[in-house]
Amino acid sequence: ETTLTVHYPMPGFFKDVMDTISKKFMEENPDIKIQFANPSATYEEGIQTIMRQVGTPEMPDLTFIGLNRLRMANERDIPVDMGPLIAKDKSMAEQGFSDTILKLAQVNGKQVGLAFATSNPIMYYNADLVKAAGGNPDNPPKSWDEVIELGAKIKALGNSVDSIDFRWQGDDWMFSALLFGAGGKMLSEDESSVAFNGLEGQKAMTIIDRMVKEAGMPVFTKAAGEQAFVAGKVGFAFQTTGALRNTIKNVGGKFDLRTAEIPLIDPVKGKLPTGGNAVVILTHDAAKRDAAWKFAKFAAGPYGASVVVPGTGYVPNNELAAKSPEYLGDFYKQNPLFQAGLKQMPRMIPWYAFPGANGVRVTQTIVDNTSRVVDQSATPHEALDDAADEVKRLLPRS
Amino acid sequence: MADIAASSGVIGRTPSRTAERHEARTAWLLCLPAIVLVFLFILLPVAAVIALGFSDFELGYAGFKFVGFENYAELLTDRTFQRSLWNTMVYTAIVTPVSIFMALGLAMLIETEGIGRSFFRTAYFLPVASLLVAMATVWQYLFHPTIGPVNAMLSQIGIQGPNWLGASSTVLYGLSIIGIWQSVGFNLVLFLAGLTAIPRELYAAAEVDGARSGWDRFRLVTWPMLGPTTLFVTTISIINSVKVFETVKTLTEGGPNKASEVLLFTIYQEGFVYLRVGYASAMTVVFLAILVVLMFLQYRIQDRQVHYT
Amino acid sequence: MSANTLLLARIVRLSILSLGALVFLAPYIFMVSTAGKAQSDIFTSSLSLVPQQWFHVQNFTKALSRVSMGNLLFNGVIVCLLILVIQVIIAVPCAYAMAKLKFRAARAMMVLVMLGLLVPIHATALPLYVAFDKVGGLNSYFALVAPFTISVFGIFLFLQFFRSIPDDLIHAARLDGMTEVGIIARVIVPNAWPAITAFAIFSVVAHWNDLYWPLIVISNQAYATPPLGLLYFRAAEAGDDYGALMAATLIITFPLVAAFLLAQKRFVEGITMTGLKG
Amino acid sequence: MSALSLRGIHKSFGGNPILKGVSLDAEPGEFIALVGPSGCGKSTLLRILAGLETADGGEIKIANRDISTLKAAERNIAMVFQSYALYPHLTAAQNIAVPLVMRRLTRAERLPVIGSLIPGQRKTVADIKRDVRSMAASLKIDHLLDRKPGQMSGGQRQRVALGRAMVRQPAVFLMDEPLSNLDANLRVHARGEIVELHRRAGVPTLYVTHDQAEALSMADRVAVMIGGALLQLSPPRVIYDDPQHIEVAKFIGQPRINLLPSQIEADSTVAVGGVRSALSNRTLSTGAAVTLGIRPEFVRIARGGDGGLKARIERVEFLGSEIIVYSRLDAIGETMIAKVSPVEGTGLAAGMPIRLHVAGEHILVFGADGARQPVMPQTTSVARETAHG
Amino acid sequence: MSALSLRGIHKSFGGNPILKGVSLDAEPGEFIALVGPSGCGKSTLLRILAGLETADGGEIKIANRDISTLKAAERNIAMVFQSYALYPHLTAAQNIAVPLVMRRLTRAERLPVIGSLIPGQRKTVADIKRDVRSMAASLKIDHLLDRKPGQMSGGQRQRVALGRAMVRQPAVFLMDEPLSNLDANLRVHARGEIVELHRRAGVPTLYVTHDQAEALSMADRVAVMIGGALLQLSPPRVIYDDPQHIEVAKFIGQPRINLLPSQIEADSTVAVGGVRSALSNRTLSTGAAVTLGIRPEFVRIARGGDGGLKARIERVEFLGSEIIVYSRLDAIGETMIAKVSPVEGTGLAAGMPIRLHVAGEHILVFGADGARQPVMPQTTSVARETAHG
Ligand SMILES: Nc1ncnc2c1ncn2[C@@H]1O[C@H](COP(=O)(O)OP(=O)(O)OP(=O)(O)O)[C@@H](O)[C@H]1O
Ligand SMILES: Nc1ncnc2c1ncn2[C@@H]1O[C@H](COP(=O)(O)OP(=O)(O)OP(=O)(O)O)[C@@H](O)[C@H]1O
Ligand SMILES: O=P(O)(O)OC[C@H](O)CO
Ligand SMILES: [Mg+2]
Ligand SMILES: [Mg+2]
Repeated sequence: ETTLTVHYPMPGFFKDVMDTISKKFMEENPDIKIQFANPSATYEEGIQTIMRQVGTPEMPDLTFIGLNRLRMANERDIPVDMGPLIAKDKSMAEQGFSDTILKLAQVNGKQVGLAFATSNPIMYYNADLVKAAGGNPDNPPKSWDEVIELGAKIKALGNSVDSIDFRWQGDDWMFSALLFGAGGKMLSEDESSVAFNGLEGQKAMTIIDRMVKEAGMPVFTKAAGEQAFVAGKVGFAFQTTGALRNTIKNVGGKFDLRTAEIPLIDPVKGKLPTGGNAVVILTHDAAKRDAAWKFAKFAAGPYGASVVVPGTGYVPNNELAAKSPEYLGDFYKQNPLFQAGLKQMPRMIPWYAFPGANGVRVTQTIVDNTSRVVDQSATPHEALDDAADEVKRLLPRS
Repeated sequence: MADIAASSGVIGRTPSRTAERHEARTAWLLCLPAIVLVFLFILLPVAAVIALGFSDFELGYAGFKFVGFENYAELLTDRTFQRSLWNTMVYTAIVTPVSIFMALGLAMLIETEGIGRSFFRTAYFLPVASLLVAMATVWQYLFHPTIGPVNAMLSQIGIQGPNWLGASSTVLYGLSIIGIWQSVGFNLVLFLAGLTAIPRELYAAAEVDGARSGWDRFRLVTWPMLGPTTLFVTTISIINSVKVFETVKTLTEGGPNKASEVLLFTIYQEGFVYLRVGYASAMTVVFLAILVVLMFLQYRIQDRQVHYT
Repeated sequence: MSANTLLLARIVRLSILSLGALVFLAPYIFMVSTAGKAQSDIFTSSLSLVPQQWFHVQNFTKALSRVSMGNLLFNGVIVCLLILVIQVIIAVPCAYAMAKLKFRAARAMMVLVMLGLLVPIHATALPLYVAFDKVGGLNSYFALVAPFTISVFGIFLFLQFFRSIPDDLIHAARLDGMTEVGIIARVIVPNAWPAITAFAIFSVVAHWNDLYWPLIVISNQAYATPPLGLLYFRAAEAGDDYGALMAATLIITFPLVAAFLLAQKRFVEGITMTGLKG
Repeated sequence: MSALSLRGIHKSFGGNPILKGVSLDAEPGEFIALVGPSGCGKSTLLRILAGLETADGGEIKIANRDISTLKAAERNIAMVFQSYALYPHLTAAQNIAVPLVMRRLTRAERLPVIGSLIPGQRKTVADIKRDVRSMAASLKIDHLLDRKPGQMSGGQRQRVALGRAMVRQPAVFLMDEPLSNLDANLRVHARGEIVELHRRAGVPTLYVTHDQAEALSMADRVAVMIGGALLQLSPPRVIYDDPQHIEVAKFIGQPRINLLPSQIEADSTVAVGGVRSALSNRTLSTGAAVTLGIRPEFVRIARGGDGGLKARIERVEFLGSEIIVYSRLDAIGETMIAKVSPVEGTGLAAGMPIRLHVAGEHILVFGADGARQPVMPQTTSVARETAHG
Repeated sequence: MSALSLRGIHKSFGGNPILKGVSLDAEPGEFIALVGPSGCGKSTLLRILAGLETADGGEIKIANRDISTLKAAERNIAMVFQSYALYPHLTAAQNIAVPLVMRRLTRAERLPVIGSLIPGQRKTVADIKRDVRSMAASLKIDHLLDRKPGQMSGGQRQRVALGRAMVRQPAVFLMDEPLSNLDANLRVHARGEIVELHRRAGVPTLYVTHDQAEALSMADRVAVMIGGALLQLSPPRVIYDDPQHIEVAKFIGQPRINLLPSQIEADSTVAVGGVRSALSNRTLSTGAAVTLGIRPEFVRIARGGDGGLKARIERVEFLGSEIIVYSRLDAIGETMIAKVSPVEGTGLAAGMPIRLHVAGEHILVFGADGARQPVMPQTTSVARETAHG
């Protein structure tokens, strides 16, 4: 019998999910026992914990790492390469692991994990406010122009109602949603120069600037934005679909909550970043590794997805799960709010992670400069150029 | 009469030496466990931090190499670090005096007032016992620019409430208010305990001497007799304010645009988020050095004035 | 006339105190109210403290069932008690020696104490973690307790209080045949109760609520302390499960409040130094 | 009109009655010494008067004004505390200056820096300094003015406490054993200063002391308080010569009065050592038990001869200018104390048989209830008897 | 062999010399009273002896063993502190019991609960309780045993402090004004108890007091300390009758000795009020200034007649058993104090002209350096002179 220690972040989100999955897994694999290490509050703290524990007996056998941190983990040689395991496993595609999906958790072609919970950015809106402002809730805005125009009308309703909450804080994910949506890129193909201050980037940042200027978007902290939206005081919220379940709970019956696809600056070439996390194998012990691989596949597989999606709002990371009525087919019919994320799945590309030791700091630089646009202390142009200058410094010189 | 000698003294072996040695030895023995533990849990780790400050150690990598003063050189030009030094100073300059004087005032009010002492003590102490993880959420809500009770209250009296934690111009004040809220109870308990050490008889003397108002008695007896407590509270308050971290981490993450970057948060961010432990260690060393100098000045100046025996 | 001014002074005093108490308790009031609300009832545009539906049972049930609260509280009690007892045993004699005995190292000790006060655990956590790992001490009560057995804060606090204990009292004790340890146990400690109680309160509160260090050294849930339990109600996206989080927080905070209520009499019930003249 | 008047002051501590209805009137400028056994409530009475303790019942008036409801600071009373109660953080000079600073400077003038900018403040401060210095000089502590209490000897602290009270002009002076830690010379000196100050100030003074010489020599009247009640309040000579209660007689006089049990004989007379006195009122019946009090200075020692009481010396105590002889009466075994001059006392030693003669006109008679029974003057007759009382 | 021996004890506080080489030897079981003006260093000396303060120089031996290096707790000395130093958190009974508990119970037996399980512990504890109770009874504080110091009067606290010292059997007793806050009767009583205890214990005792009656009546020898030096250490009678230094003469005796300036006349004699004495050694030359000391009890008052010194009464002080008459000499304006019995004093009043007669054989002569000049016995002659000295 093998015992696997599993570590995961955000227990408020994932505890029930993990409990269900591991119970089912142990039923199917009586020779493997799953035990959980103390979870971490956030992805950030999760990866810190793992990095501290590398090489100590405390290190768990499996963990779940935010998709944008896979690159960093890999640079430190923390995850076990799944390539050979996949190679041995003939039926990956049958189990629902398409190439697109496998790619989400690859770093420079190396399979460092399996995407477990995946998300994309969607538009949440308060149908009541939209209606009050003269919009049609059944025909939500398709373009940013429409969003900003309607937002301005909502703002004009007064009564301390705000137009838009665009979740730019925390990391560069939502900025990349605009950037990728315009068909832009963070860095050049060879990762040697900065590309986000190009034309697409300018367009992206200008959208944020217009949200503030034209629609009066306030400077919200992340939590403040969430709270205002669920209180019914914000017209549009743009953020991850992963927050859907909680948002539904927080809104209750206070207003008519709707979701829709996020507008794209370039509706044709536009892509969207993938949020979420991947299950990563840490144990180098051969016997354990096989068990760990079994668990990883199980968790990231159709059963896992069928547990994760309804409980959270993440989109299925597994094509089988998405399509098969055995898993989620019916669920989407009954829960239209969840469809926005599902519809955007084809546009999902990996969440871009910057190379080198300063990868994380680069993200913070982008956030800091975005905040200058939001509080109007810099023009989009200045902000992007400053960010670009600084990021150039932070990238590895090759 | 023979046993009278107004002699100018047989100054032989000085007995005082031996006695002093005795006393010193006892003192050492009593301090020993503390010294050992300080060594183990404070000095050694600090030494390790100092050593790391000269290295390029990064979390997750096994090896590292020593880079001399490179980290320190980088610090000189690090704008974030400078910003966070300044912010920490502002925060400390607000939180320390306000929380000390508020606590002192409350302690005196509570002790003069007969009714509800336990209740008031507990009410003001509760913030100290709060779990910040949960309280952060609460403050977030209380300070919410649109649906928050604080601004709702302000608008009742016709004031347009600020965007407390969201705007870079107010975020430090918002955090300061929370900081004061957290530390008043702490200081209050210390002051309450300090008040008990004042002999009642001195108040009697003050009354008889014509100290009519509470203020006179305060100036004449309470304030000077609380000297040691005040010294202690000041020292601890400064240190605690400079070490502000949790509220920043949970409420603002240093934002917006570094408007609430404070030293410990910056160090944490460098060490654990950007994973540059070596650089963070150098920051820590500078942080400690500044504090050590500051505290010694403050302590030496105040200590002279508060001990009477 | 004086009866009237007295009454007026009293009213002013009580109003200030009550108003202040209200402000200081406001977060708790909100917390208690939230613990009784359904999730959708929490963030609304109205500022109602009274829940629309009474959700206490659900929230508290969740708080108690989602984590093994009993185990968490038990660990909390063990850890806090161990820390407190050892801290007092170590700090009191040291502070006594520094306050009342003449020895040349006293000044150096003062430097150590101040330094200790300044060093944040955040800074030394990493070396300490490595050391605990090296001795195989992670995931144990030992790891939770050991770094806090030395409280420089305690030494510093006691030092201030002991200094105000009259020397003659200690002299009398010496002549009565007490050893220095005897003096500490029989004269210093009983006369420093307010300080010791105050310290006990701070120590217990700090370690009961500490999240930082347990998070680092504890990965085995058997040793988890109360704040680690709160993690289970936190979700980074779209907010936490506020009702249950507040309910759990209340459950965890309650023992502290009870302890404070019991202890607060002690640190104000001063022992006036009336055994002396002059 | 009385300058200070206490009426029926009651006070208990935790159910124990300490003061049981104390009433006392002081004339303007009167100096009253309050004496009584340790723990009888003297300090408590002073503290109540000063407003530091509240009485359970009774009335306090100063210059006919009821001050019971006034706070201590408003009563304008100066007090020397038995425990000194010096401010440990202030120097001797500052300690003494406090009451002046509190009264002569306005609140604004007392402010640290700003105060000195107010016109006139400097002058007042200089005056205060001068007054403090002269007060200190008269108590011989002028060389200590810069020391803090922790650096002074017991007697020095006591003088600072005294100075702090004496430096100002109150409505009433209260002094609680203000000289107990001073040596005899200093005490005599300080006594003189206090009397002088009192004369100048002309305010009523209540002075607690254990030193009878102090009480008798300084006071206009002496109040004897025993067990929480004032037993007698009379001029010193009356208290000593004419105590109204056996407790007063026992308490006042050093060495203490000799007390001999006796009985009323026929014709309402009492006899001791061959001396017979007749009571002036006949309230006590023949055979009633009484106690006879004879002060030691009225006991004469004869080394032989007839008459008097036969006794044997137990102990001879040398007190410098006088000698105290303790002897045991052969007949009833009681101890008799005699006070004699060194000359008379020369050669007396323990074990010696002697005869004690009492001066009949100085015998005090107390009934069984302790009340004094007047004796008819000139009725004492000396009968030749064999030597037993 | 001396039971207690101090050699050349020196001590300064911040540069001020307080003790300037004090040496003193006590016999086993000797009771030495230490007297001196306030602030002269008495308490400091006791504290050094107890090991609470370290001397700057000098040697301390108990029973010929050098204890300078011993810690206070090891010296086995019992001390009554001038400031009482009672444990504020303990009741009177517990305060008194402390030294017994510390010495009679083992460390294990002292443990809170476990202690009482050790065989024999109960018995010892009961013994301690009994001893405490009987100690308290002898100091008349048995009704206060359950009170804490804060609930006691000054005198009661002082007795607890005394009880705590007296309850045990130390190598040396040190008492620093242990009776200063007690009333006269209690003081006499306590004095008796101390003397009794001292006799039983038989250990040397150093007793600081400001009460000369105490010093003279209790002590085997009296040590007079002035300005940090021991001026004289002699039996009470010698100290009083035969002071070796003018300071000693001035310090001892209440009311204080009369001092008259004078000069050596031819034949090495001095004269005052018609009385002439011859010095027994001729070290002082004719014309040298001397001071003559006459104790007040040796001054007799005549209301008229010839001889003696003409004077006018300034003040008459009533002290109960005696009367003190202050008068000013017509010739030189000095004040003379006379102590007379109440009988002799009747009718004397301020302003009255009188003549003062001194008993020639009791005149003390001091040289300009303060040292006593012996007078030849039986040489005093009374010459009829006009009334001036
Ligand atoms: N800590 C100190 N610092 C400076 N001077 C001191 C200190 N303690 C005592 N003195 C001085 O030393 C002298 C002797 O003090 P000590 O207490 O021995 O006097 P004492 O003879 O006991 O007087 P008293 O009869 O008034 O109690 C005094 O003049 C006092 O002011
Ligand atoms: N706080 C208190 N609680 C209980 N009893 C008290 C308290 N204060 C004083 N007493 C008692 O009241 C009585 C009177 O005390 P007080 O101090 O007035 O005596 P005193 O006459 O001044 O005695 P002394 O001459 O010894 O100073 C004493 O028996 C004392 O024990
Ligand atoms: O929470 P996720 O995994 O959907 O990731 C989305 C980003 O973190 C939003 O900033
Ligand atoms: Mg008293
Ligand atoms: Mg003294």
